[in-house]
Amino acid sequence: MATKTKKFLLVTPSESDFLDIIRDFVGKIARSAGFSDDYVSKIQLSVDEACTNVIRHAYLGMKQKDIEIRVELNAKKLVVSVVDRGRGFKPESKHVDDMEAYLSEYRKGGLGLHLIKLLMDEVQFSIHPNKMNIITLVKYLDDKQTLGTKRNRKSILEKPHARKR
Amino acid sequence: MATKTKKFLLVTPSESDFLDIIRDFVGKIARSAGFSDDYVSKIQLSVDEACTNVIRHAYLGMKQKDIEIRVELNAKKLVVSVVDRGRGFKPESKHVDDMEAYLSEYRKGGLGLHLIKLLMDEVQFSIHPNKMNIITLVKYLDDKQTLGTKRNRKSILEKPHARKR
Amino acid sequence: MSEFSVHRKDMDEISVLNLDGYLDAHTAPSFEESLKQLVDEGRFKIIVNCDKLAYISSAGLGVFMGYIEDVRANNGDIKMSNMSEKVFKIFDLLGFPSLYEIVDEEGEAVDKFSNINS
Amino acid sequence: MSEFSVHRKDMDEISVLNLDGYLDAHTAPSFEESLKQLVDEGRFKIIVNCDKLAYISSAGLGVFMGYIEDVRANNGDIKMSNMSEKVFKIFDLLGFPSLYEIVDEEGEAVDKFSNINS
Ligand SMILES: Nc1ncnc2c1ncn2[C@@H]1O[C@H](COP(=O)(O)OP(=O)(O)O)[C@@H](O)[C@H]1O
Ligand SMILES: Nc1ncnc2c1ncn2[C@@H]1O[C@H](COP(=O)(O)OP(=O)(O)O)[C@@H](O)[C@H]1O
Repeated sequence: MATKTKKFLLVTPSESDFLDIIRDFVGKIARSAGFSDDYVSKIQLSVDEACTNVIRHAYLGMKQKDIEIRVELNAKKLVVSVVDRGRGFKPESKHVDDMEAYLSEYRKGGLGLHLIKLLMDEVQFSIHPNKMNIITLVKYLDDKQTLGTKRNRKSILEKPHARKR
Repeated sequence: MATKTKKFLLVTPSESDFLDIIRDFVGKIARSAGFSDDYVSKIQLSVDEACTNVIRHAYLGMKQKDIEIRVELNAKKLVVSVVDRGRGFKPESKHVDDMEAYLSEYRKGGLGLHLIKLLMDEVQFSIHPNKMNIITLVKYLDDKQTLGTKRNRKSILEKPHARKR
Repeated sequence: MSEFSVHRKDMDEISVLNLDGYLDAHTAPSFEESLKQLVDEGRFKIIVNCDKLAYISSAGLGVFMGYIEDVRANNGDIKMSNMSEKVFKIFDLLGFPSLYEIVDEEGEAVDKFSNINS
Repeated sequence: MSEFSVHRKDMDEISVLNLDGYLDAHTAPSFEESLKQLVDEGRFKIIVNCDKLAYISSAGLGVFMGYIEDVRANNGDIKMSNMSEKVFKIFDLLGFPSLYEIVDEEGEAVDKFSNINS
């Protein structure tokens, strides 16, 4: 793969029907960049989460709107921007600080942005309500992420797997 | 699927590396529209041929250019437009009239547009060299194409399969 | 469209939901429907067998979160089994193993429900 | 990127190329290289086994066209075998069965080459 930046664009209607097209698109590019299966999965899930947010929140469920996924790939990193032209939001107010507290509240949603932040190397927001809202996800192509080493099944939160009852 | 038209757009660099991304994209949309596997394959191959032409001919092999694939889907038909901004061509001069004569010349290329015309219901060209060249491929969603009936292995050219030597 | 299906199997008091395919925002409602059905029927001892679950996003995780409180309040539980490494990683990343029982094999989950009964 | 590979097997005078995956404009050069290698070695009795060939576009068909004349001029042939229904349809649509011998099983193609020899 040349060192020049390669650019891709995918636009679909803002409907959950097409999340698999989006995951495949991003997955194929990430794989062609040399990311290990493990990292391809992380990138796919992050992009799915960002697009699910556009479908659910940006246009309040209206289906005649678009999701735009821009991908830029070079020798160093993969950058995916998910763009909507909906109502926008305040990303800093959506932070999940304490996962333990979160789980104890049995909340049903609010995990998408948290997941994205855990899975990607960098996450940026550019919010201009009803003009253009962009979430930019960055993953670096370092050795670790392209080697495809198998991690242990050890919790990164270092807790026992089975809950005592 | 609603009767309103759904629009999709995919842009990739004009390199053959990404033909599989293009085939998957178009294939997934065609499948979601209800086309049988047989027709999904026909649509994928036609779009591959049109994009291969852009890669090989439109920009004379230059890689820093784009291929644009626009898809429109409604209850009646699937319309795929492959767009380039390259040197253009005269579609009418590229017609293969006589397949038998063609084969007897052992020519290596020149089958792409012929295949597209055989596989799709309608093919239109809009050529504006170095501005915008569009080949538009149409497939109708009638019963035949969505039922997925198995055809016979009979040659549509009605010739014996094995060549006498 | 994401491919996904749920197959239900009842064994005495226990119900097993076998998830197959991709659990995302598009398919989560179908899983939710299956869980709701069990709760409506008063069947609270639930095993979700993830053997064929290829993918899960937070929309799928949300379905588990939406029913666990209710199920436990009725002396039941949602236990998960047969998770692939890939799917487990996501549950694990979010700390779900501290809230849910995730076992290797469906049989173990059955045993755990039975031990509570005895 | 399209997945494609060619595996070669030599049996006396005959060489078999097993195609696996997607033969398109991206992967056609790899198939062309394999055919060229055979021709360079003077091996003109060629069977292309398409058992694992999932897809072919005109870029792949062009490779066959590019070598058939040369191969036949050297008393050889390119025969194809084990084609899926899907791939055969494309060859058929373009009338290739009138120019190339396409048989169901590799063994038949071997026999046909042997009959010529005897
Ligand atoms: N593209 C978007 N447009 C509008 N609001 C958004 C967008 N993305 C996220 N949000 C807001 O951020 C909140 C948190 O998102 P997330 O962490 O993915 O959880 P969930 O979608 O389950 O609520 C959402 O509930 C929504 O209010
Ligand atoms: N997008 C395009 N831009 C420029 N020329 C094109 C384009 N598409 C087709 N052509 C011209 O039409 C010819 C026939 O195309 P085709 O039937 O696909 O066969 P092949 O690509 O094998 O030559 C090409 O050789 C080329 O000259």
